[in-house]
Amino acid sequence: MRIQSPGLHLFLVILGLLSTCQQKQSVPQTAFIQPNQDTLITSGGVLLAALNAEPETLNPLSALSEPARQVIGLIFLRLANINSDLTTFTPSLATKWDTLPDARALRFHLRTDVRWQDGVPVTARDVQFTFRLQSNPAYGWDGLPFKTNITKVAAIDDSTVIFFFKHPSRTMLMDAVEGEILPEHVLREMTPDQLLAADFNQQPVGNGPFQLVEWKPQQTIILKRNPDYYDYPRPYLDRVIFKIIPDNANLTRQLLSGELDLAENLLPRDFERLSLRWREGKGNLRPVSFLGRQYDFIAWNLVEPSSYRSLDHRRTDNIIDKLRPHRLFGSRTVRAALTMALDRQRIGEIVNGELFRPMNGPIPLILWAYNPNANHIWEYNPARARQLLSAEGWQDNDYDGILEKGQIKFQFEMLTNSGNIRRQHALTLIQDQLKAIGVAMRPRLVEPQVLIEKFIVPREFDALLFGWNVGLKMELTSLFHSSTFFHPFHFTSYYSTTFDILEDRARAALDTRLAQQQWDKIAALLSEELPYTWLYYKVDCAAIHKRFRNVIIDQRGVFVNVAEWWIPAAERLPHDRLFLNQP
Amino acid sequence: MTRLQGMRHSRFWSNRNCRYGTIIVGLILLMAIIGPLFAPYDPTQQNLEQILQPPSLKHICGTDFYGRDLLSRLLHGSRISLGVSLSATFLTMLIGIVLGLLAGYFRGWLDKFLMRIVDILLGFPRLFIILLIVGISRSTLLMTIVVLAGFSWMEIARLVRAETRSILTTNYLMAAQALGLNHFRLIIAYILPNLRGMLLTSTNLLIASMLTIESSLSFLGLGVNEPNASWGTLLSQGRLDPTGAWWVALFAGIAIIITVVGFNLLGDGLNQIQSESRT
Amino acid sequence: MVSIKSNLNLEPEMNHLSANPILQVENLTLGYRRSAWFGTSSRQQLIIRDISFAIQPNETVALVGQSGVGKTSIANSILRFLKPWHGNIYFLGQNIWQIPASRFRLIRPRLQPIFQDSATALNPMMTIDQAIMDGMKHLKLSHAEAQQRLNELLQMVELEPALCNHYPRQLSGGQRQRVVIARALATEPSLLILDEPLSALDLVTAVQIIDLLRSMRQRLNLSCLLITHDLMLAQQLADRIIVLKDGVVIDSGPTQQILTNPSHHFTRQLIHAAGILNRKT
Amino acid sequence: MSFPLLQVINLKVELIRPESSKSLLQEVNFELRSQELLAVIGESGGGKSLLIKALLKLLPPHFKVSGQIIYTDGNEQPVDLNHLSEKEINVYRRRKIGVLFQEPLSGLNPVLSCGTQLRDAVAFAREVSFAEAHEIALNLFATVGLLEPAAIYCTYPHQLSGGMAQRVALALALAGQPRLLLIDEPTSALDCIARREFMDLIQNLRQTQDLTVFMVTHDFANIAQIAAKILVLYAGLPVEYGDADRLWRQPHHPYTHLLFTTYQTLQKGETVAPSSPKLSDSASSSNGCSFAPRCPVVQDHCYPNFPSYQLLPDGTRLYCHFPLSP
Amino acid sequence: MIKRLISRLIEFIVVLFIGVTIIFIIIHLAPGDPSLQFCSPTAPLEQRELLMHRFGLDQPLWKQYTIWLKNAVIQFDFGISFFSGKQVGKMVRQALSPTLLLTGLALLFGILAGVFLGIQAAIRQNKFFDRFVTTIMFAFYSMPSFWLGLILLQIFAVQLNWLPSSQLVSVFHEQFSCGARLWDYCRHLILPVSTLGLIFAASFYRYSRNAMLTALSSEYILAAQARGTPRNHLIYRYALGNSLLPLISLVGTSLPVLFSGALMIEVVFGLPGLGRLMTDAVLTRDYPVIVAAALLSFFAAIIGNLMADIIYLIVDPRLRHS
Repeated sequence: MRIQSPGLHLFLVILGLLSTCQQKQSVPQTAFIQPNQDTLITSGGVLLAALNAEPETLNPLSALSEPARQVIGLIFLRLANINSDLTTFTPSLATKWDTLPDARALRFHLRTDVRWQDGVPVTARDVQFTFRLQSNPAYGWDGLPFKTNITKVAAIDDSTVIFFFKHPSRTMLMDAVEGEILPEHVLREMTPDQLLAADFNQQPVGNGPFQLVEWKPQQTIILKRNPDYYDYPRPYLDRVIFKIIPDNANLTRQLLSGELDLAENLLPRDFERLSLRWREGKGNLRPVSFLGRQYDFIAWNLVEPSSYRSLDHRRTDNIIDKLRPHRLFGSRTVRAALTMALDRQRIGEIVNGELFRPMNGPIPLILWAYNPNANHIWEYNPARARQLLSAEGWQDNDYDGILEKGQIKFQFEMLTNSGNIRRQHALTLIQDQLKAIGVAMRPRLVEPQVLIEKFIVPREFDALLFGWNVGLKMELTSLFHSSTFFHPFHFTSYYSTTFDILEDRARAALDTRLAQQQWDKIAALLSEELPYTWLYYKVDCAAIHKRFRNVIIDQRGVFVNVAEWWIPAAERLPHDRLFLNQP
Repeated sequence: MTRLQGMRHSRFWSNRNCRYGTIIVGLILLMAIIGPLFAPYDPTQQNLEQILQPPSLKHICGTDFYGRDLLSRLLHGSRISLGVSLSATFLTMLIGIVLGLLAGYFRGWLDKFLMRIVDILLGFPRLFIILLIVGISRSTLLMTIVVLAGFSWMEIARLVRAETRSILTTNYLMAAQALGLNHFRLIIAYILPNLRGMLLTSTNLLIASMLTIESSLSFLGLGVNEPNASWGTLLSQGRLDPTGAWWVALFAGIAIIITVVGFNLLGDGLNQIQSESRT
Repeated sequence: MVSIKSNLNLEPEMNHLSANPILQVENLTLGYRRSAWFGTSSRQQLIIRDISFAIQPNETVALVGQSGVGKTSIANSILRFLKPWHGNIYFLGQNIWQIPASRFRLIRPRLQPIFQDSATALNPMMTIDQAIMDGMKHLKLSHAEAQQRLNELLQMVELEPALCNHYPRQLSGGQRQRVVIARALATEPSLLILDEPLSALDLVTAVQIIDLLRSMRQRLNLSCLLITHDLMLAQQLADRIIVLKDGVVIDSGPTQQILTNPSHHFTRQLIHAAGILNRKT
Repeated sequence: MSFPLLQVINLKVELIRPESSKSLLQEVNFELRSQELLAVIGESGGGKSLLIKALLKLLPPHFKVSGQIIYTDGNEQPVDLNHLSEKEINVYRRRKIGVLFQEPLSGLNPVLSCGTQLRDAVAFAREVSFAEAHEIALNLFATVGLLEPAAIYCTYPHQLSGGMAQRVALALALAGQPRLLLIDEPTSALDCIARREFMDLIQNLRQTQDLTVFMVTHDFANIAQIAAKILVLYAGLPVEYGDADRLWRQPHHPYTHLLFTTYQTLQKGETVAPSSPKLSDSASSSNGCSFAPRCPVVQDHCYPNFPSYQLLPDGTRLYCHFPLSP
Repeated sequence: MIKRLISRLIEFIVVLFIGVTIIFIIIHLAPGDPSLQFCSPTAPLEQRELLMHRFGLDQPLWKQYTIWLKNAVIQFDFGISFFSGKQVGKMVRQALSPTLLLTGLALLFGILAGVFLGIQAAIRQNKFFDRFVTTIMFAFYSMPSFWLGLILLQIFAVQLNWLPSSQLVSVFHEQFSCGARLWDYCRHLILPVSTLGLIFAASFYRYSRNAMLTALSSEYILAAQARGTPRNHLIYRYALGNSLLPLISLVGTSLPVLFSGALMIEVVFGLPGLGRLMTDAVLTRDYPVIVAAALLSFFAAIIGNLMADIIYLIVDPRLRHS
């Protein structure tokens, strides 16, 4: 389970989707918790799980892709784990923590009975060493922004460690706890170059519930129970076996032919088929859906690409008067008209089945600051859209089916990354719906790498169908704040002083009620100005074999409490018994 | 037509392979030319109520993800697929013959140089180049044709070179040289006509392989982009959900196979006639 | 390379040369390299050692010897297909192996070969009239003149004009050989090289071709180099005979003199083998 | 003493085409006594090699061979080869009749050395072990006049000269110690000296191996002394068949006369007067005498109707309306 | 003869050198910046410069090339992968074995089936067997390989559930007994090998049938028949020897296909291999892996041709004593 870095990881979205046609889905319920009916818990059994891509490394410091993080989560421990409400934490390596008098430091008391795989006890020096690597940019840890607010980490004695902060903030605990703890005795003298090519990446020494047994590239990763795990009876499962299946059709086939116990990111049609079979009582895979961590949107480039090109990035004062608004999407009414021309509910249903929630504002649904009625909702009304456009001077004088104003024709290119089938479907549907109101949109698929380097960073595009992977920290600075104008994520070139003031106030407010008011104002402002047209918020889905008990799956991920999962002896499958009495 | 007179029409028709081959190829070309006029629906018109319907009376070949009728997409697609394959084959034959003749006729360094280029290109991993091109440029039809031709002219060049070298050793070529004819005349009047048999057969086989490769290219993302489709794109769309919508890929696959079998039959038939007429 | 000076009565024949012979071959040496299996040094095989002879205008010389002795290689080196190791060949006063290929190409029409296997001497994909027309290409005639000359040639080699648009494979052996001759004559050659012209034909057709060649020689005052192993054919056509054995000229002289009193036992053996009834016996 | 080894009684070969069937060889009757040599001469394409293949039933299925081919081997009783099954005739092909085709080089397997081919043929034909067959092969090479048999043993067909290839093919034909040897134009590819040597070889083989020879040839040099009988084929019809020396001195059929007189004048070295009517090669298709258009003594009667069969007192068989009287 | 071999070797090295140089230049010119792979765009600028420097991407192109060449040619060290930090040489070797296993078996199956059926069809020319098998082989020759794979998967893996639908070995491979392990390998390989094998078989069928037909109609077979050799002796001892010769050059030229042809099958059947490694490398612009894989496929193509020539020389006596 992984708290996202403060910046919403753009490339994560792409990387996760890099392998052919792989998508996240979600369904109306918030979370799935399967109650623990039977009292007598028996250990033993094997979990067969699917990964959509091969993890590039199992070293927490250099891991980037989602699969890598999921496996690392089972091998390494953190100081504390976040709860499903995404604000409070439960103790893990640290038993308890308290803030020191001047409220700019946190003291953690560690467990003394936790050992690394090779028997060496886990001490505060490991936590101090881990911070030293995490905060050093040379090691290239992608969670670095979490640690910018931390000045020093001191290990008082073997079981207490203190984090010192520059200035107090709401997220001190979240910043301190972020990131798995690394074994100091293994990685002590490693320089960044050595670490990159170290064997540790392929044979990690961890302290978590499971440890690596075997990793066959492009095939399987096999973890076995950590014999001297501090929380003795757990983990109940003997083995967790990850099968690497990049091809979605392949994944579906294996699910249907019973070769998998757990899989996530299913296509809507497959998920519906599984749910149908489950409702009829035939299948033994229980479908699970929960609000995910992704949403899709159309980003309108508010600035004419040629004018942005000529801008000098160093002098950031009075940028507004140098930039010419986009010939099409410069005006707010045009953007509103285009939003009203799209039947977003229908697109959502076709592309995602029911695995989506409508989204009308910038605040992600799973974060505390989300207030549905704060957003201004533009309902689907093509006639109204056509009126707005003609009011803006866009008529179809030469009856060629495309509006024009003066000699500018209302035609543009909408880009998305190739290899993502559902976005390609959405693009085709949008093209069709825009054609109805006389807007000619040409869809274009571009390879992810090229999309970022050639179109997004230099902002050489008109419109972009894209998606964000939501971080658990509530902030929109890197998307719309003027301070991050030249930041790669700020590609709509949105600039508004009111937004700047509101967000500064919201982030500074320690009292949640006050912060909520500011976020509501922001939501109203952005859903009015529409730098984005938000399409839908995805509901993730997964399927878990019915024989597993005490399973918790929610937006934090699928492998949240794998240590707790167990299989009643009666329901064991043949391959569950293979490892019963082995160490 | 006097030149073809040597291959009397009856012998062409009596050869079973030729007969079936011409019938199939004729039907396919007919379908490509007039098919789109008979398409029951507009191939790009989406119809969101009819998504992924299995083959039924209304939609003989069923519908795809956007509810578009697959039969009409197949008919329109045939024009694109055949167009791409035929023009790619033409380009390949052009390059292959010219370079093969040059290498075969003017021996010495030119021959060595061209053959080394062939070796290099043969060794090139095709997939790698395709993926890069998909990455770099907008994948237009022209780009697909160029890529297709770029990868298959080497075999033809080698065939033509080998055949030219064997013709150089024949008596009639030496006699022609003794007549003092210039190189151009020798190549055009003496070498090229004698390659005709081999070229006819390899053209047919080439068209067949072009169709197959075109479908793999679309599978990798290079090819026709929305909203129109070629057989290749239909195949790759079908591939995404094989367990569910089996009909999307099935009919496109069958269409490709029938066309390719047709051209192969024609190729083999011509080959038989060619070898019979030589004895 | 050891040059075996032939000890036979060669000298008298050389000195009565007229001013400019059509073809002059001076101590020509030919051979080929056989690359043995896996690189033991490739053996060099000499087949023609230091041969000299000349052909006067309007004279037919027969080169006689067993098959495999290298007669065809001599023809090929004259036609500039096979590079000789030593010696030079003068045709119409020019050393054909010294002048550049482009210039030699211009005088090639004056030197026409007629091969043994008529089946492969004609382009299978070209009709008869086009094949013969190719012979006249260098004369740059207008279409009418060319057509008229074509009919003349066909009539001369006794071929029905109706055969014009046939393909070579539709003709018999004899007819094909006539077309080859017609094509050769189309170029107004001054030297014809006939390499075993009749051995593929049966007797009756062969006799007709002999008669055709003989009349052609007088009418167009051609000089010919006849290459054959059959002295009977040489007797019919040749003015002079040169006998080859093991790459060396062992006997040469006017036809009657060679046939009546051969000076070398191999020649006698050749005469006997050819079945020529020696008038003396 | 000689006995009739091979008797062919009105052999007819037709080419069966879906639309029409064309007869290529008809009315062939001859008799070959043991240790004799029958020479078959005539135009190329007259059906000579077809006859050889017909004798051994080697023609592909779309040819129909009718008539009787009686083969009597000394003591056994006569057998009609034409009506034997493939298996039975194989026995005759293996042990009784050897055949030597026109293109000697193409009759040898290019990828096997000459020796191995011969050894296999001998081992198979005579059912002996490979070692024994090796010995037999070596002296077979010697009997066919090859100078160093051991060297020839491991050479490959493409390394042989025309003459040597001819002899290796002959050795292969003799692998099964045949009594009858069929030879198809052995000398057309050879030069005259090699041709003479080959003819001498055949002669002494007839004595030493007690061999009967059926030879198709173009070479008329001393044909009268070598052959016992001569069969002249023209366009599939045996126009003349009789004793060799009587035919050589005064041929009755105009075509035979034309052939022999032309050759005799060539031998004397005189120039041959071209035959008067312009010789056109296109054979006539009607069922009249096919030699008519080229026949110097042709009369109107010859064109329409089929030449009549005549048996002359001296035993010569003839197909001609107006044979030349001596 | 030796001279010819040496000149071929020199050519081989030159071609290899030029080919790899071209690839090295092309991938560097292609858009898409590898550094994006191993650090997020939001990372501070100097972090990205640091990583660029570590991978030597900040040096001019020709310098990078010389360094790579020095490592690759001298110590056979192909550097480390940008994406996962593993040794590229090890990665390619690991990916190579499943690919070779798959394509090797498929080629073997293809040759055996293709040649056997080709000969039987040639012997029974124009009978029912010949026409039936020829039409089927036509269909396989013209079928896109992934399409055939999908159909077989659909029938055998999903509907009938006889065979596993992906991966090279089942996850419990280590727990099986030795025999069961072998059986596990077979079960996983049956479908992919038969798919690729059928495609190979189709092309070998065509060649061997034609070669056999020409051999059977040649003169020396008639001469052997005239010597009374029985029919199957003729076919298998005489005609077969000659008709197998042209197949050797065909096998030689199909070596490069061993690498590229398997990609589709690897993706459809979820098998690990060079094809998939190559695709991922190109998508993530992992330059060292791309160059190493390309070098390998070059090597195979040229070795294939060279071997075909050499075997042809050894087997065909006509060339040996030219």
